[in-house]
Amino acid sequence: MKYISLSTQDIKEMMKVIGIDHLDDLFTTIPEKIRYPGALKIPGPFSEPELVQLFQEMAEHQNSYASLTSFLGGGAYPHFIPAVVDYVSSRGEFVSPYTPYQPEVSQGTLQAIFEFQTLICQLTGLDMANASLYDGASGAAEAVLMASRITRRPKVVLAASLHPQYRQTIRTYCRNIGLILEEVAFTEEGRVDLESLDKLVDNQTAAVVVQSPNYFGVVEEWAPVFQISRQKGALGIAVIAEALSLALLQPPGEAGADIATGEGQSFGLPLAYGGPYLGFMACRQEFIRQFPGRIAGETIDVEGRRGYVLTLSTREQHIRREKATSNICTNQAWCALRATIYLELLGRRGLRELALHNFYKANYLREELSKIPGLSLKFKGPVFNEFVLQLPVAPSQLEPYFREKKIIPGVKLEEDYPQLKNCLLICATEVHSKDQLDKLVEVMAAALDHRPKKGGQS
Amino acid sequence: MKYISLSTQDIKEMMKVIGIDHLDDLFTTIPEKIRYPGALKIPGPFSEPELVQLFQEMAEHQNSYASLTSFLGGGAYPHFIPAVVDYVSSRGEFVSPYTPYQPEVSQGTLQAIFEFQTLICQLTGLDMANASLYDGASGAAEAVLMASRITRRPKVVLAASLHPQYRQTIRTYCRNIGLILEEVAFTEEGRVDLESLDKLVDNQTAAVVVQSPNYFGVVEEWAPVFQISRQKGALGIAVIAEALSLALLQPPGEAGADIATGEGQSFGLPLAYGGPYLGFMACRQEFIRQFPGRIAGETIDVEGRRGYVLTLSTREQHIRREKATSNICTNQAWCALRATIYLELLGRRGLRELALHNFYKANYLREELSKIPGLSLKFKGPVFNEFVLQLPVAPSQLEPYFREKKIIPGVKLEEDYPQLKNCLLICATEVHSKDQLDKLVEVMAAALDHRPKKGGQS
Amino acid sequence: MIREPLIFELSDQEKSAFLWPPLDVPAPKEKLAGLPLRQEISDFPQVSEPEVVRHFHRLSRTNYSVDEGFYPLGSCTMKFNPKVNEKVAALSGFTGGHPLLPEDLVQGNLRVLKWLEELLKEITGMAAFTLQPAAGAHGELTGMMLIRSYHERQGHPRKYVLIPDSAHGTNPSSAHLCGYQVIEIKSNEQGTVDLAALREAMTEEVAALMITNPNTLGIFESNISEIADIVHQRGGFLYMDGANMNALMGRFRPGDSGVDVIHLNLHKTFSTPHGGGGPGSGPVGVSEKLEPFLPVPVVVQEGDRFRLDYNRPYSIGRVRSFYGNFLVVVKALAYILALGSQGLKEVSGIAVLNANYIRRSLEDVYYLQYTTPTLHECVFSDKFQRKYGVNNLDIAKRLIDYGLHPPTVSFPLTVHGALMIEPTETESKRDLDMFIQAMRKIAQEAAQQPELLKEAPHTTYVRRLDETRAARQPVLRWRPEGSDRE
Amino acid sequence: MIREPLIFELSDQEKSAFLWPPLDVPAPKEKLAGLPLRQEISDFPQVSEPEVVRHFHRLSRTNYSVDEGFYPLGSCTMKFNPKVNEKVAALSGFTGGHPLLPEDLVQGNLRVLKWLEELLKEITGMAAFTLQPAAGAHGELTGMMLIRSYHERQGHPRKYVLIPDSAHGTNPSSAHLCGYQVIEIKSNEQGTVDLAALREAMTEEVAALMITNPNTLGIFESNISEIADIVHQRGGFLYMDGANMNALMGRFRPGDSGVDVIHLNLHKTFSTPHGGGGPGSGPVGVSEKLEPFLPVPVVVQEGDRFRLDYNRPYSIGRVRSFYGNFLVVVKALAYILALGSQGLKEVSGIAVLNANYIRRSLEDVYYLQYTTPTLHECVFSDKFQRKYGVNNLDIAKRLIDYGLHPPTVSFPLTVHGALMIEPTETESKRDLDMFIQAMRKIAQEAAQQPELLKEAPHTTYVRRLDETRAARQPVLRWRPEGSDRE
Ligand SMILES: Cc1ncc(COP(=O)(O)O)c(C=O)c1O
Ligand SMILES: Cc1ncc(COP(=O)(O)O)c(C=O)c1O
Repeated sequence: MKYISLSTQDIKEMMKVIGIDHLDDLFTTIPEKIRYPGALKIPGPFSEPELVQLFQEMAEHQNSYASLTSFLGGGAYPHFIPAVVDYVSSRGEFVSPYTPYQPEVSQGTLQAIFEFQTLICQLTGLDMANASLYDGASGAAEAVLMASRITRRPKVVLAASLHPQYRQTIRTYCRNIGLILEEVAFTEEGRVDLESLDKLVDNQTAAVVVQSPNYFGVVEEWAPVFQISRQKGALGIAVIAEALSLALLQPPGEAGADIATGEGQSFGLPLAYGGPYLGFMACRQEFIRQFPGRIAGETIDVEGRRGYVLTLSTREQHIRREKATSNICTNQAWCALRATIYLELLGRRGLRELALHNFYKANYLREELSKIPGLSLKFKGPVFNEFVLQLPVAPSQLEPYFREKKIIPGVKLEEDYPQLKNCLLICATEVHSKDQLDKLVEVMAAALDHRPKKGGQS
Repeated sequence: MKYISLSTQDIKEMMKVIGIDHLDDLFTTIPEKIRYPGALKIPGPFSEPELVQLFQEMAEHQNSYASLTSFLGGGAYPHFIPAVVDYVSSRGEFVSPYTPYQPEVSQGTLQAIFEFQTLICQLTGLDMANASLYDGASGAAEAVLMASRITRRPKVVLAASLHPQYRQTIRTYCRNIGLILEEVAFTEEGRVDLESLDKLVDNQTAAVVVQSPNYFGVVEEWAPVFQISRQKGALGIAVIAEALSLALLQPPGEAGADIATGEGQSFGLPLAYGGPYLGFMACRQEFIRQFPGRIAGETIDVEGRRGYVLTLSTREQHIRREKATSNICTNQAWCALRATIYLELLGRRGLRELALHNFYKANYLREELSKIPGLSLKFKGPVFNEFVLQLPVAPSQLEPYFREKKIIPGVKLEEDYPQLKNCLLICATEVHSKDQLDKLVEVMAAALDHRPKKGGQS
Repeated sequence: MIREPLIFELSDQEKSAFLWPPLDVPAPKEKLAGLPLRQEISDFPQVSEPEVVRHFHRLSRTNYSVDEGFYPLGSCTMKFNPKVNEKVAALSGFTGGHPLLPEDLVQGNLRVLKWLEELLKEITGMAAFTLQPAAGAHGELTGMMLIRSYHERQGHPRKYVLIPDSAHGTNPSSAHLCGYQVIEIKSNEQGTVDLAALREAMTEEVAALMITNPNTLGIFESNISEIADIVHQRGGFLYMDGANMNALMGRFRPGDSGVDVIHLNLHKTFSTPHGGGGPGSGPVGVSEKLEPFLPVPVVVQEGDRFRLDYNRPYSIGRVRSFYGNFLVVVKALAYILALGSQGLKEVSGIAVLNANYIRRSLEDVYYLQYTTPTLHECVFSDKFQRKYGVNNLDIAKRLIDYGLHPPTVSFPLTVHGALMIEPTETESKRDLDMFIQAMRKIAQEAAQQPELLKEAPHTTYVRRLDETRAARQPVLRWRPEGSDRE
Repeated sequence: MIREPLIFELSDQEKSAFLWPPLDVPAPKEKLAGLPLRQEISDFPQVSEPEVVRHFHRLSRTNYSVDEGFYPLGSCTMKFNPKVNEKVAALSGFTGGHPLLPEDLVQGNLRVLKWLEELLKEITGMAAFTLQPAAGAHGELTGMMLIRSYHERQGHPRKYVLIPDSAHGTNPSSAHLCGYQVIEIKSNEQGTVDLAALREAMTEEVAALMITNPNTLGIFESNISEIADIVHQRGGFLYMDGANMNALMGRFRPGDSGVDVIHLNLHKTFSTPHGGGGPGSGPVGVSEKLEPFLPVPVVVQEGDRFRLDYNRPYSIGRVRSFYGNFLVVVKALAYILALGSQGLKEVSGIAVLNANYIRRSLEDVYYLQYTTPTLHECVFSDKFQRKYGVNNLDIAKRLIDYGLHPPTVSFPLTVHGALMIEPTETESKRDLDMFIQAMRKIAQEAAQQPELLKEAPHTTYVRRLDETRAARQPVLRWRPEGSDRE
């Protein structure tokens, strides 16, 4: 077998050393009656040419979407990935080591994590960050658990405009430890209803969780939200599903957040049908002992040279076991590395410029679409790179027409928000040219024209 | 500019050190009247996203061929490239160094060259090999020059079945130093006409150059050819345009060749519209002083450890200048590295098996095609992975039909060999499935049926 | 060796490594008015492209990796990562798809997911799988949630989870995160679960027993069937940490022996690379009883079409966004298919052979606390060396000087000063022998020149690092010089 | 550090690293009957995939490269290779096309070729280009052949080519290969072509003068126009070795100053990577007079269609198969477009700035034989150090201990003990300063601890190698132990 490096001769010699005659002799501790007798029903072995062909076929099976223009966002964002990110991150030295338990032979990974942590602190305006979490949704859940550990209070208030999948994940995580979740509604503007929030939050509230830009693309005013949480002794958790927005918008730390967490996929990770992505988390220094996840820290070696290690491990499962701040062990280190390369490559100016491009593209599209008779903007609040458009009909009715025009116009919101009937969440980033935006506008108008006469053609 | 690492501040400081006020002050040795005054008419700067899009468009412009099945060979062969070859060879340590002039920091490149040389010796059955030449055609020309230096004779005999481009290149190289080229015809079998050869070669002949498998895919009998050359004191030069054949067929060194040279593209290099490819050359030990190109050799360091260096440089241009055995400096080192990885990955058995697959695929196709009424095999000699099919009409007449069926059936030979009217050179390798071979047979038959009724449809 | 600074220290605000195309839509400043804006991020790096590439190139070269050599980190199954897997996972059809695309456009992706589920079922004998967990610990948590949900449906979630003392730290931690209290089960002298202790601890308040099999000593829990019976009799579930499945493929199917829940680590057994700490993937397999509780969505095959099913009333809900670490799944699928049934069995055979070869070749010089036969790994301790003032960490660090990666030294907690060695099946005899020789040499050095070990490593980019200082005076991020904090 | 054996020493005939699919056509053995067969190749390697990957991974790590750091190899223009170029050159549309595909299917490829030709014309001011030569020396040979063909058409190919003594070795070698005798022209005290000597040597038997500009001392040949006049007056051609074009882009166009033939090195000036010694690409530009002689085929644009023209009666013929090192051309085109006109000018400006900064920073400690202002490189010598018994090679080797690549030490021959330093434009001030400091330190060491230099390098995978032994007792290939040869 091509991944095995022993010859038959080697195997013989080694068996002799061990004192056995057959490989099966090594497995005698498995009682015979439960030893698997047959051969597993697994196809193969596939040779490499067959494997490549097979996967190419599966990859192309859906590749129809390569020829489509998609305006899907909603927690996963199409962004250009510079060649350097792939090039550098694919080096075997980065791809193939384990978690850096032996720092003397892992400085590359560790220094990169340290830089990642710094970048996340700079982006969020908070004091400390960890080495990564699984993704934005589980990161949000970890933040909620962290707040509950810190405050020892039983209730958590989630913005209804928090990504539905994040809310569901928080729900799954919280159910078993008896945390009570409440939701605060959004206003006409599409923002958290501050009055309701003020009423909901009390001295039993562990945390208030608000996303910005929220699931509708609307940029929240974080400061008043976190003022409310702070007044009631609850923690303010800022969730950022589109990390790029941090380059343009007020950082949550500055706005009073205690914890910021989110999804870093926008920083150099492909859409990849949902993963692997990159959960990130930052918090105020004072919460250091309750912070989940791996953390790299600076130290010196015996010769006094600067170096990096995994640190504060007394929070972690391998030391504290059931008392750990989290069970996380393997995280998304390589994804964090990609984000680090991406951010350092774009730099301060490049990242800002990109955020502005996203902003202007989406707002251009929003404005142009809103000019079409029959369409309206569901929310008036300012948006970053996505927004909600209300159609006069159910978007599914127009779908065949859009498909014919090779467009996926956005995410249908009604499933997750029954009150948002006929609403589409539409995202535009730097990958969309003005021509593509204009085409969406044109096709949208045509689709509406089309409809009364007989719905979409097939 | 993103590839420049100085800030304006850096530039200022450095100019101060030098004692100038402006970068232009550095160019005062260019007389003003010839200093270029304006701005070059060069588009750009293109940002990376624009660049990627532009090149994607150009690459796709022809990508129509991705959906075609091609049976083109004739000096460039479609072969499967294992993932390891791309993965390993793309490491910056292999891609971005210069020629290994400083061996202490270039052992990776040097050891790989040493292994490459060994592999080429093993494949060709000769004593020594160099680090690479530009390609098969210029390699053949270098071999001819080498033979002329060794023998100091004025004539060279080329097989007419030597790749036309190789013959043209030899012609270009030889013209200026007064070498006389003669061609020896091929037999009905498609092999070198030994009788004519025997007559042509005399004591003025520096070398006899024969390719096998030759341009028609026919496997030559090298031994009698080199017997003739040896008898007349001429050198026998074996040319191999399909290097894979060396895994199956008698190595030229064993058959009496003095020099073997050829094209190594089949060993892990993509078709790439003709380049970069990989010239290789091997020879008998006695010709060491006249051997062209870089050579790595084994030695020891001051501590007695084994190491590798570029050696025998007194043959080379940077020492011998106009008396060098060749002017070659930069060669195709990275391509040779890829070949080394490829060969070591496939190994003895894998390479042999691949050669057999090529043989059987091409011979299956040949047999099936020859069953179609109206078609005939031009040559009866045994073939490796390509062969010549004679059609009843000019292949160009059938071209539109083939195109419609998404097939490029082969290389038309008439341009290079007017006597081979209506002949197609057809290649099949491991990349062609039986289905694809059968489809060619089917389409070929249909094309012929089609023709009388009105030629191809468009 | 040139010392590579932090990128922030190379930064100069006038350099730039990346250029965006000009914006092609109108950009009136006033549009920004309604937004809570920030300034450009101060002290954010700004360097050139050559500087970024060299920065990471140089950093990378200070890393040891599986591509470089032997990496016998016990429990981590650091096997060679086949390169074709990276290639197929990089196909644009896989990397380019948005997770919310309509199902008819992502049939290939769904097929990949479903196919891997089916293969994992076959390998483990479980009834169903979810691929959503992002890592082993995430799988553990998911698995515990399934169990809890089941018990809840029966009216009572129960209170405790039993876990052997030798377990990986994530096990108790995951159980705890799921709202359970952990009861530790002491191992017996053979290093396996003590049946008597288990019987005693196993009450109707116990939701599950979590065991690792082979356990973290590399020992197969031969009484697995009895264990299952004991647990089941009290209505509990048997959770198996399948991180060590590499020892068992083709030889033992947990699902056939009463295991109710298992998680696998694709980034161990199925060769997807560790990436310096992830991304991983921790699929969870369950028995039929627990299938209704799997997280949403579930991939459903209907004829030759695939769809995502959200209509699962008993489901625990979502454990993350979207559908798991999809590209990791692609790699694992490619791996399994490249091996086939025979290949998988060969993997476990050779992995166990290699471990036993090392065990046999070192047992005279390193102390073996448990002499029970082991499978894919062997756990020595520093007991023989302690008398020279040398501990397992010193031995580990000294190995680095020999160009090798150390074994695991931080657990199992049941072995004081553990050296937990897992060679995996991909190593050559030459590399194994190199390791054995180095370990034997080190055993000598420990007696003769203990300071050589205590001061090791000597040859690395940094030498032994002060971990205490890092934890006591945490510096967790760079700040510009002269800034007021830290 | 683990010493990596030759692959042959790892080989074991029962291992295997690659599997082919089963053959899907009939394979009757007797079909092979007519063929002169060989046995399977004895001693050919046979290892596993992990072994191959590790072999090359480990080997690679013993290499210094531009991705790692400063590489001031004079005349070689070792600049950073932008990564996007690799990406676009790897597009399957470019890598997948067979060179004999019908022209209508390769319009994109032909456009790439034509576009680069046009841009090179603009950069150099030449009338036409061929992209076929595979490297600089191949370009030189091609260029000389063009000149010779022209002269031949005039009735007489002429006999001599004039070449300054400081020229790169490929120049005389290429001229010779083309059937010319070389007459060396001595440089004057400024390090440039001596006009008087040139006038004297320039007869009607001289086919061409080959000069490098800026020459190998980094000095611009200010009299280029006069030189051209002298050569042209006798019916000769002025050949310019354009390998140093990096110093001139946007500032001087050879074609405007009487240069008749030029070759460029895409793998220097235009940033395509050197690959440890190629593949390169050495396009040749010519004046109108010589255009008819260009090698076939020539890419011709007609409207928005491109085709390959073989009908060129004056052509020298083919210089290689197909159309040049196409993928290298793709990278160079991407590079030029990424820079644009301004960027190219900035390149030459900063390249020259960097060189002069180094020159200025070292001229007090290293001897500068020629004080003429230089452009993109500066050539010191070991004259100051020789009194300590230290030569340029010792200095070079010592630099390696500082983590830096040495400069060129093998030429120009006009400077005894040369240290030819070319930093290129992509280096940061930090890296330049690191080099300067190291060089200054080494100058000190030369005086105080010369043996430190003579024994250098100390820190590498192998230390100083015995080159004499390699040449005297050549071992040019591996042979199995006990084999009868070598
Ligand atoms: C036995 C065992 N269980 C669980 C885990 C946790 O897996 P992960 O790191 O993927 O969360 C590990 C990994 O270290 C392990 O070795
Ligand atoms: C000045 C000069 N001319 C010619 C050459 C030859 O170029 P190549 O190595 O590409 O053949 C070089 C490269 O070293 C050079 O520096």
